[in-house]
Amino acid sequence: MKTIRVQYFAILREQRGLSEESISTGAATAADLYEELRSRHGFSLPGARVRAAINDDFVAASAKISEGDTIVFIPPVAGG
Amino acid sequence: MKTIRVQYFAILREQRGLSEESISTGAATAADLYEELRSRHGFSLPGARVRAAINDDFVAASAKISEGDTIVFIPPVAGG
Amino acid sequence: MFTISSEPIDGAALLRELGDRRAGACVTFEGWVRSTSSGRPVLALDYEAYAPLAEKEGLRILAEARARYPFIAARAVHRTGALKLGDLAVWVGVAAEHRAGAFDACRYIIDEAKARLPIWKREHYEEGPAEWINAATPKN
Amino acid sequence: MFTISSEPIDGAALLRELGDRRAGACVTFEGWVRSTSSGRPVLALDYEAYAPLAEKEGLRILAEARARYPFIAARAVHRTGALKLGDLAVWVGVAAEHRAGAFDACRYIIDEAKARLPIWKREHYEEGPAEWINAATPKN
Repeated sequence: MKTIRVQYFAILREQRGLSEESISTGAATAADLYEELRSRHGFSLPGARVRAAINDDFVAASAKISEGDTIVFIPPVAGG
Repeated sequence: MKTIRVQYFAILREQRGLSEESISTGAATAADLYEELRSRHGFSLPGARVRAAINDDFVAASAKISEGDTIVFIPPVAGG
Repeated sequence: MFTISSEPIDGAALLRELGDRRAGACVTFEGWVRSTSSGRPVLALDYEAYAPLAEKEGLRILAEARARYPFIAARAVHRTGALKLGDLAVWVGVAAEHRAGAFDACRYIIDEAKARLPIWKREHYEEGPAEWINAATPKN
Repeated sequence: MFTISSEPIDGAALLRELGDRRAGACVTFEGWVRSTSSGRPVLALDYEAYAPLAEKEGLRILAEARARYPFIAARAVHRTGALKLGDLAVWVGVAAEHRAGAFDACRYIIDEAKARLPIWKREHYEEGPAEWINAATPKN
Protein backbone atom coordinates (compact mmCIF):
# COMPACT_ATOMS: atom_id res chain seq x y z
CA MET A 1 0.00 0.00 0.00
CA LYS A 2 1.16 3.54 -0.77
CA THR A 3 -0.27 6.96 -0.02
CA ILE A 4 -0.89 9.21 -3.01
CA ARG A 5 -2.82 12.35 -3.84
CA VAL A 6 -5.53 12.39 -6.54
CA GLN A 7 -6.86 15.59 -8.13
CA TYR A 8 -10.19 15.72 -9.94
CA PHE A 9 -11.31 18.08 -12.70
CA ALA A 10 -14.51 18.73 -14.63
CA ILE A 11 -16.93 15.78 -14.78
CA LEU A 12 -14.75 13.63 -12.51
CA ARG A 13 -14.67 16.41 -9.92
CA GLU A 14 -18.44 16.67 -10.07
CA GLN A 15 -18.97 12.92 -9.85
CA ARG A 16 -16.47 12.58 -6.98
CA GLY A 17 -17.84 15.65 -5.23
CA LEU A 18 -14.41 17.02 -4.35
CA SER A 19 -11.28 18.44 -6.03
CA GLU A 20 -8.61 16.34 -4.42
CA GLU A 21 -7.99 13.69 -1.81
CA SER A 22 -5.24 11.59 -0.29
CA ILE A 23 -5.76 7.87 -0.58
CA SER A 24 -4.02 4.61 0.23
CA THR A 25 -3.99 2.18 -2.65
CA GLY A 26 -2.47 -1.10 -3.73
CA ALA A 27 -2.87 -0.20 -7.43
CA ALA A 28 0.40 -0.62 -9.35
CA THR A 29 -0.37 1.48 -12.43
CA ALA A 30 -2.38 4.54 -13.39
CA ALA A 31 -4.88 2.32 -15.22
CA ASP A 32 -5.33 0.08 -12.20
CA LEU A 33 -5.90 3.09 -9.96
CA TYR A 34 -8.52 4.53 -12.32
CA GLU A 35 -10.46 1.25 -12.33
CA GLU A 36 -10.30 1.14 -8.53
CA LEU A 37 -11.60 4.72 -8.25
CA ARG A 38 -14.19 4.18 -10.96
CA SER A 39 -15.77 1.22 -9.25
CA ARG A 40 -15.65 2.97 -5.86
CA HIS A 41 -17.16 6.30 -7.08
CA GLY A 42 -19.20 5.27 -10.11
CA PHE A 43 -17.37 7.44 -12.65
CA SER A 44 -19.21 7.37 -15.98
CA LEU A 45 -16.09 7.62 -18.16
CA PRO A 46 -14.50 4.31 -19.15
CA GLY A 47 -10.74 4.08 -18.64
CA ALA A 48 -10.12 4.16 -22.39
CA ARG A 49 -11.49 7.73 -22.55
CA VAL A 50 -9.33 9.10 -19.74
CA ARG A 51 -5.66 10.10 -19.92
CA ALA A 52 -3.39 10.05 -16.89
CA ALA A 53 -0.87 12.54 -15.53
CA ILE A 54 1.57 11.93 -12.68
CA ASN A 55 3.23 14.90 -10.99
CA ASP A 56 2.00 17.29 -13.71
CA ASP A 57 3.23 15.24 -16.69
CA PHE A 58 1.22 13.12 -19.08
CA VAL A 59 2.00 9.42 -18.64
CA ALA A 60 0.96 6.15 -20.27
CA ALA A 61 -1.90 4.21 -18.67
CA SER A 62 0.69 1.56 -17.76
CA ALA A 63 2.84 4.05 -15.78
CA LYS A 64 3.82 2.88 -12.30
CA ILE A 65 2.52 4.74 -9.27
CA SER A 66 4.93 5.60 -6.45
CA GLU A 67 4.49 6.71 -2.86
CA GLY A 68 3.77 10.42 -2.67
CA ASP A 69 2.75 10.88 -6.34
CA THR A 70 0.05 13.31 -7.38
CA ILE A 71 -2.19 11.71 -9.98
CA VAL A 72 -4.76 13.31 -12.28
CA PHE A 73 -7.17 11.58 -14.63
CA ILE A 74 -7.98 13.75 -17.62
CA PRO A 75 -11.45 13.53 -19.18
CA PRO A 76 -11.80 14.24 -22.91
CA VAL A 77 -11.10 17.92 -23.58
CA ALA A 78 -13.41 20.50 -25.08
CA GLY A 79 -11.89 20.32 -28.55
CA GLY A 80 -13.76 22.67 -30.92
CA MET B 1 -9.22 64.33 -81.11
CA LYS B 2 -10.92 64.04 -77.71
CA THR B 3 -10.37 65.69 -74.36
CA ILE B 4 -9.72 63.35 -71.44
CA ARG B 5 -8.35 63.50 -67.93
CA VAL B 6 -5.30 61.46 -66.86
CA GLN B 7 -4.39 60.77 -63.21
CA TYR B 8 -0.90 59.70 -62.15
CA PHE B 9 0.17 57.71 -59.09
CA ALA B 10 3.45 56.61 -57.53
CA ILE B 11 6.39 56.40 -59.94
CA LEU B 12 4.35 57.76 -62.87
CA ARG B 13 3.30 60.76 -60.77
CA GLU B 14 6.91 61.42 -59.86
CA GLN B 15 8.14 61.05 -63.43
CA ARG B 16 5.34 63.24 -64.82
CA GLY B 17 5.75 65.78 -62.01
CA LEU B 18 2.02 66.18 -61.43
CA SER B 19 -1.00 64.19 -60.19
CA GLU B 20 -3.43 64.84 -63.01
CA GLU B 21 -3.94 66.75 -66.22
CA SER B 22 -6.42 67.27 -69.02
CA ILE B 23 -5.12 66.41 -72.46
CA SER B 24 -6.29 66.23 -76.04
CA THR B 25 -5.37 63.01 -77.77
CA GLY B 26 -6.00 61.07 -80.95
CA ALA B 27 -5.22 57.75 -79.20
CA ALA B 28 -7.98 55.18 -79.75
CA THR B 29 -7.15 52.76 -76.92
CA ALA B 30 -5.66 52.80 -73.43
CA ALA B 31 -2.51 51.10 -74.75
CA ASP B 32 -2.11 53.71 -77.51
CA LEU B 33 -2.53 56.52 -75.00
CA TYR B 34 0.11 55.04 -72.68
CA GLU B 35 2.64 54.81 -75.53
CA GLU B 36 1.89 58.42 -76.48
CA LEU B 37 2.40 59.61 -72.88
CA ARG B 38 5.44 57.42 -72.36
CA SER B 39 7.29 58.83 -75.36
CA ARG B 40 6.27 62.36 -74.39
CA HIS B 41 7.26 62.14 -70.71
CA GLY B 42 9.94 59.45 -70.69
CA PHE B 43 8.14 57.01 -68.36
CA SER B 44 10.47 54.16 -67.42
CA LEU B 45 7.75 51.49 -67.20
CA PRO B 46 7.04 49.62 -70.45
CA GLY B 47 3.36 49.31 -71.40
CA ALA B 48 3.37 45.59 -70.59
CA ARG B 49 3.99 46.36 -66.89
CA VAL B 50 1.17 48.89 -66.55
CA ARG B 51 -2.55 48.18 -66.15
CA ALA B 52 -5.22 50.63 -67.24
CA ALA B 53 -8.37 51.89 -65.53
CA ILE B 54 -11.07 54.02 -67.12
CA ASN B 55 -13.54 55.88 -64.89
CA ASP B 56 -12.38 53.94 -61.82
CA ASP B 57 -12.69 50.46 -63.35
CA PHE B 58 -9.93 48.18 -64.54
CA VAL B 59 -10.03 47.76 -68.32
CA ALA B 60 -8.11 45.79 -70.95
CA ALA B 61 -5.22 47.54 -72.69
CA SER B 62 -7.32 47.44 -75.86
CA ALA B 63 -10.23 49.35 -74.24
CA LYS B 64 -11.50 52.30 -76.28
CA ILE B 65 -11.10 55.83 -74.93
CA SER B 66 -14.06 58.20 -75.10
CA GLU B 67 -14.46 61.96 -74.76
CA GLY B 68 -14.53 62.97 -71.08
CA ASP B 69 -13.04 59.72 -69.69
CA THR B 70 -10.74 59.69 -66.69
CA ILE B 71 -7.83 57.35 -67.32
CA VAL B 72 -5.30 55.95 -64.86
CA PHE B 73 -2.23 53.84 -65.61
CA ILE B 74 -1.39 51.52 -62.74
CA PRO B 75 2.25 50.68 -62.03
CA PRO B 76 3.06 47.27 -60.49
CA VAL B 77 1.77 47.17 -56.90
CA ALA B 78 3.74 46.67 -53.73
CA GLY B 79 2.87 42.99 -53.37
CA GLY B 80 4.62 41.57 -50.28
CA MET C 1 4.53 32.16 -23.28
CA PHE C 2 1.31 30.20 -22.82
CA THR C 3 -0.73 31.07 -19.75
CA ILE C 4 -3.99 30.08 -18.10
CA SER C 5 -5.87 33.04 -16.66
CA SER C 6 -8.85 33.34 -14.35
CA GLU C 7 -8.97 37.07 -15.15
CA PRO C 8 -10.41 38.58 -18.35
CA ILE C 9 -7.97 38.53 -21.28
CA ASP C 10 -6.73 41.92 -22.55
CA GLY C 11 -6.06 41.22 -26.23
CA ALA C 12 -4.81 44.74 -26.97
CA ALA C 13 -2.16 44.50 -24.23
CA LEU C 14 -1.03 41.06 -25.46
CA LEU C 15 -0.77 42.41 -29.00
CA ARG C 16 1.51 45.22 -27.81
CA GLU C 17 3.80 42.64 -26.18
CA LEU C 18 4.39 41.16 -29.64
CA GLY C 19 5.62 44.43 -31.19
CA ASP C 20 9.02 44.00 -32.84
CA ARG C 21 10.73 46.17 -35.47
CA ARG C 22 11.72 43.09 -37.46
CA ALA C 23 8.10 41.91 -37.73
CA GLY C 24 6.06 42.72 -40.85
CA ALA C 25 3.01 40.61 -39.97
CA CYS C 26 0.97 39.74 -36.91
CA VAL C 27 -1.91 37.25 -36.90
CA THR C 28 -4.21 36.87 -33.91
CA PHE C 29 -6.91 34.36 -33.11
CA GLU C 30 -9.68 35.11 -30.63
CA GLY C 31 -12.09 32.43 -29.44
CA TRP C 32 -15.40 33.93 -28.35
CA VAL C 33 -18.27 32.37 -26.41
CA ARG C 34 -20.99 31.98 -29.02
CA SER C 35 -24.72 31.70 -28.62
CA THR C 36 -25.21 28.20 -30.00
CA SER C 37 -23.43 24.86 -29.72
CA SER C 38 -24.35 22.11 -32.18
CA GLY C 39 -27.54 24.05 -32.80
CA ARG C 40 -28.55 24.38 -29.11
CA PRO C 41 -28.96 27.87 -27.64
CA VAL C 42 -26.23 28.51 -25.06
CA LEU C 43 -26.53 31.01 -22.20
CA ALA C 44 -23.05 30.91 -20.65
CA LEU C 45 -20.21 28.54 -19.98
CA ASP C 46 -17.53 27.56 -17.52
CA TYR C 47 -13.95 26.69 -18.38
CA GLU C 48 -11.95 24.60 -15.94
CA ALA C 49 -8.24 23.90 -16.43
CA TYR C 50 -5.63 21.64 -14.94
CA ALA C 51 -3.38 24.69 -15.03
CA PRO C 52 0.16 23.39 -14.38
CA LEU C 53 -0.11 20.71 -17.07
CA ALA C 54 -2.01 23.01 -19.45
CA GLU C 55 0.80 25.60 -19.28
CA LYS C 56 3.48 22.93 -19.78
CA GLU C 57 1.63 21.45 -22.75
CA GLY C 58 1.05 24.97 -24.12
CA LEU C 59 4.80 25.63 -24.05
CA ARG C 60 5.37 22.35 -25.87
CA ILE C 61 2.92 23.46 -28.57
CA LEU C 62 4.72 26.81 -28.95
CA ALA C 63 8.05 24.98 -29.29
CA GLU C 64 6.59 22.67 -31.95
CA ALA C 65 5.24 25.68 -33.86
CA ARG C 66 8.67 27.31 -33.72
CA ALA C 67 10.29 24.17 -35.15
CA ARG C 68 7.79 24.11 -38.02
CA TYR C 69 7.23 27.76 -39.04
CA PRO C 70 9.34 30.94 -39.15
CA PHE C 71 8.13 33.54 -36.66
CA ILE C 72 9.56 36.05 -34.20
CA ALA C 73 7.26 35.87 -31.17
CA ALA C 74 4.10 34.08 -30.05
CA ARG C 75 1.81 34.56 -27.07
CA ALA C 76 -1.28 32.65 -25.95
CA VAL C 77 -3.73 32.85 -23.05
CA HIS C 78 -6.67 30.61 -22.19
CA ARG C 79 -9.35 31.84 -19.84
CA THR C 80 -10.90 29.84 -17.00
CA GLY C 81 -14.00 30.48 -14.91
CA ALA C 82 -17.55 31.61 -15.68
CA LEU C 83 -17.87 33.26 -19.10
CA LYS C 84 -20.87 34.87 -20.74
CA LEU C 85 -21.81 35.22 -24.40
CA GLY C 86 -19.27 37.21 -26.39
CA ASP C 87 -16.50 36.84 -23.80
CA LEU C 88 -12.97 36.15 -24.96
CA ALA C 89 -12.11 32.54 -24.04
CA VAL C 90 -8.76 32.13 -25.76
CA TRP C 91 -6.27 34.46 -27.46
CA VAL C 92 -3.30 33.51 -29.66
CA GLY C 93 -1.01 36.02 -31.39
CA VAL C 94 2.02 35.46 -33.60
CA ALA C 95 4.36 38.13 -35.00
CA ALA C 96 6.58 37.16 -37.92
CA GLU C 97 8.75 38.71 -40.58
CA HIS C 98 6.33 37.53 -43.27
CA ARG C 99 2.65 36.69 -43.09
CA ALA C 100 2.83 33.01 -44.08
CA GLY C 101 4.77 32.17 -40.91
CA ALA C 102 2.35 34.16 -38.75
CA PHE C 103 -0.77 32.51 -40.23
CA ASP C 104 0.66 28.99 -40.14
CA ALA C 105 2.01 29.22 -36.60
CA CYS C 106 -1.15 30.85 -35.19
CA ARG C 107 -3.36 28.17 -36.71
CA TYR C 108 -1.08 25.37 -35.53
CA ILE C 109 -1.07 26.72 -31.98
CA ILE C 110 -4.85 27.06 -31.66
CA ASP C 111 -5.55 23.71 -33.37
CA GLU C 112 -3.18 21.87 -31.05
CA ALA C 113 -4.29 23.80 -27.97
CA LYS C 114 -7.95 22.90 -28.57
CA ALA C 115 -7.04 19.23 -29.07
CA ARG C 116 -4.47 18.75 -26.33
CA LEU C 117 -4.73 21.16 -23.40
CA PRO C 118 -6.38 19.76 -20.26
CA ILE C 119 -9.14 22.39 -20.29
CA TRP C 120 -12.81 21.51 -20.07
CA LYS C 121 -15.92 23.39 -21.03
CA ARG C 122 -19.33 23.11 -19.41
CA GLU C 123 -22.19 24.68 -21.34
CA HIS C 124 -25.32 26.13 -19.77
CA TYR C 125 -28.32 25.88 -22.10
CA GLU C 126 -31.65 27.61 -22.38
CA GLU C 127 -33.21 24.21 -21.78
CA GLY C 128 -31.89 21.20 -19.92
CA PRO C 129 -28.98 20.65 -17.53
CA ALA C 130 -25.46 22.00 -18.06
CA GLU C 131 -23.10 19.56 -19.78
CA TRP C 132 -19.37 18.95 -19.87
CA ILE C 133 -18.55 18.93 -23.57
CA ASN C 134 -17.10 15.70 -24.98
CA ALA C 135 -17.38 13.88 -21.64
CA ALA C 136 -19.66 10.88 -21.35
CA THR C 137 -22.37 11.47 -18.77
CA PRO C 138 -24.36 8.89 -16.84
CA LYS C 139 -27.20 9.40 -19.30
CA ASN C 140 -25.35 8.73 -22.54
CA MET D 1 -16.26 46.96 -45.82
CA PHE D 2 -12.83 47.68 -47.29
CA THR D 3 -11.54 51.19 -46.79
CA ILE D 4 -8.46 53.25 -47.57
CA SER D 5 -7.47 55.57 -44.73
CA SER D 6 -5.00 58.43 -44.46
CA GLU D 7 -5.52 58.37 -40.67
CA PRO D 8 -3.90 55.84 -38.27
CA ILE D 9 -5.79 52.53 -38.09
CA ASP D 10 -7.46 51.70 -34.76
CA GLY D 11 -7.37 47.89 -34.74
CA ALA D 12 -9.16 47.58 -31.39
CA ALA D 13 -12.11 49.64 -32.64
CA LEU D 14 -12.32 47.61 -35.85
CA LEU D 15 -12.27 44.39 -33.85
CA ARG D 16 -15.22 45.62 -31.76
CA GLU D 17 -17.19 46.24 -34.98
CA LEU D 18 -16.90 42.52 -35.75
CA GLY D 19 -18.49 41.41 -32.45
CA ASP D 20 -21.41 39.05 -33.06
CA ARG D 21 -23.05 36.58 -30.69
CA ARG D 22 -23.09 33.89 -33.37
CA ALA D 23 -19.30 34.14 -33.85
CA GLY D 24 -16.99 31.71 -32.05
CA ALA D 25 -13.77 32.76 -33.79
CA CYS D 26 -12.12 35.95 -34.96
CA VAL D 27 -8.85 36.08 -36.90
CA THR D 28 -7.04 39.34 -37.54
CA PHE D 29 -4.06 40.19 -39.70
CA GLU D 30 -1.94 43.27 -39.07
CA GLY D 31 0.73 44.40 -41.52
CA TRP D 32 3.47 46.39 -39.77
CA VAL D 33 6.24 48.52 -41.23
CA ARG D 34 9.38 46.51 -40.59
CA SER D 35 12.97 47.58 -40.34
CA THR D 36 14.37 45.70 -43.33
CA SER D 37 13.28 45.00 -46.89
CA SER D 38 15.10 42.30 -48.86
CA GLY D 39 17.91 42.70 -46.31
CA ARG D 40 18.21 46.50 -46.65
CA PRO D 41 17.67 48.65 -43.54
CA VAL D 42 14.49 50.71 -43.94
CA LEU D 43 13.82 53.98 -42.10
CA ALA D 44 10.22 54.75 -43.10
CA LEU D 45 7.84 54.41 -45.99
CA ASP D 46 5.05 56.05 -47.90
CA TYR D 47 1.89 54.35 -49.13
CA GLU D 48 0.00 55.91 -51.99
CA ALA D 49 -3.37 54.57 -53.18
CA TYR D 50 -5.68 55.07 -56.11
CA ALA D 51 -8.45 55.08 -53.53
CA PRO D 52 -11.73 54.78 -55.50
CA LEU D 53 -10.48 51.76 -57.45
CA ALA D 54 -8.73 50.25 -54.40
CA GLU D 55 -11.97 50.34 -52.41
CA LYS D 56 -13.95 48.85 -55.32
CA GLU D 57 -11.39 46.08 -55.77
CA GLY D 58 -11.32 45.53 -52.01
CA LEU D 59 -15.08 44.96 -52.00
CA ARG D 60 -14.68 42.48 -54.85
CA ILE D 61 -12.09 40.58 -52.79
CA LEU D 62 -14.45 40.48 -49.77
CA ALA D 63 -17.25 39.15 -52.01
CA GLU D 64 -14.94 36.46 -53.39
CA ALA D 65 -13.93 35.44 -49.86
CA ARG D 66 -17.60 35.19 -48.90
CA ALA D 67 -18.30 32.90 -51.85
CA ARG D 68 -15.41 30.61 -50.87
CA TYR D 69 -15.43 30.44 -47.05
CA PRO D 70 -18.08 30.50 -44.31
CA PHE D 71 -17.84 33.63 -42.16
CA ILE D 72 -20.13 36.17 -40.50
CA ALA D 73 -18.37 39.51 -40.97
CA ALA D 74 -15.13 40.89 -42.42
CA ARG D 75 -13.51 44.30 -42.25
CA ALA D 76 -10.31 45.62 -43.83
CA VAL D 77 -8.47 48.95 -43.87
CA HIS D 78 -5.30 49.95 -45.73
CA ARG D 79 -3.34 52.97 -44.61
CA THR D 80 -1.91 55.66 -46.91
CA GLY D 81 0.63 58.39 -46.24
CA ALA D 82 3.96 58.56 -44.41
CA LEU D 83 4.50 55.64 -42.02
CA LYS D 84 7.34 54.96 -39.64
CA LEU D 85 8.76 51.69 -38.32
CA GLY D 86 6.23 49.63 -36.40
CA ASP D 87 3.21 51.51 -37.77
CA LEU D 88 0.12 49.58 -38.77
CA ALA D 89 -0.13 49.61 -42.58
CA VAL D 90 -3.01 47.21 -43.16
CA TRP D 91 -5.61 45.52 -40.94
CA VAL D 92 -7.93 42.64 -41.85
CA GLY D 93 -10.36 40.99 -39.43
CA VAL D 94 -12.82 38.14 -39.99
CA ALA D 95 -15.39 36.82 -37.49
CA ALA D 96 -16.87 33.38 -38.14
CA GLU D 97 -18.84 30.69 -36.41
CA HIS D 98 -15.81 28.36 -36.58
CA ARG D 99 -12.12 29.10 -36.82
CA ALA D 100 -11.41 27.45 -40.18
CA GLY D 101 -13.62 29.94 -42.01
CA ALA D 102 -12.03 32.88 -40.17
CA PHE D 103 -8.45 31.79 -40.91
CA ASP D 104 -9.15 30.92 -44.55
CA ALA D 105 -11.07 34.11 -45.32
CA CYS D 106 -8.57 36.39 -43.55
CA ARG D 107 -5.67 34.88 -45.44
CA TYR D 108 -7.49 35.04 -48.76
CA ILE D 109 -8.35 38.70 -48.25
CA ILE D 110 -4.81 39.83 -47.37
CA ASP D 111 -3.18 37.70 -50.10
CA GLU D 112 -5.49 39.12 -52.77
CA ALA D 113 -5.30 42.66 -51.40
CA LYS D 114 -1.51 42.65 -51.55
CA ALA D 115 -1.54 41.32 -55.10
CA ARG D 116 -4.38 43.34 -56.59
CA LEU D 117 -5.09 46.66 -54.87
CA PRO D 118 -3.73 49.75 -56.63
CA ILE D 119 -1.59 50.76 -53.65
CA TRP D 120 2.11 51.56 -53.93
CA LYS D 121 4.90 51.58 -51.41
CA ARG D 122 7.98 53.78 -51.47
CA GLU D 123 10.75 52.77 -49.08
CA HIS D 124 13.23 55.17 -47.52
CA TYR D 125 16.56 53.49 -46.77
CA GLU D 126 19.47 54.20 -44.49
CA GLU D 127 21.55 54.46 -47.66
CA GLY D 128 20.59 55.44 -51.18
CA PRO D 129 17.50 57.07 -52.70
CA ALA D 130 13.91 56.09 -51.84
CA GLU D 131 12.41 53.53 -54.21
CA TRP D 132 8.93 52.57 -55.38
CA ILE D 133 8.74 48.84 -54.74
CA ASN D 134 8.24 46.63 -57.78
CA ALA D 135 8.30 49.55 -60.22
CA ALA D 136 11.05 49.72 -62.80
CA THR D 137 13.14 52.84 -62.33
CA PRO D 138 15.26 54.65 -64.94
CA LYS D 139 18.34 52.90 -63.50
CA ASN D 140 17.22 49.27 -63.73
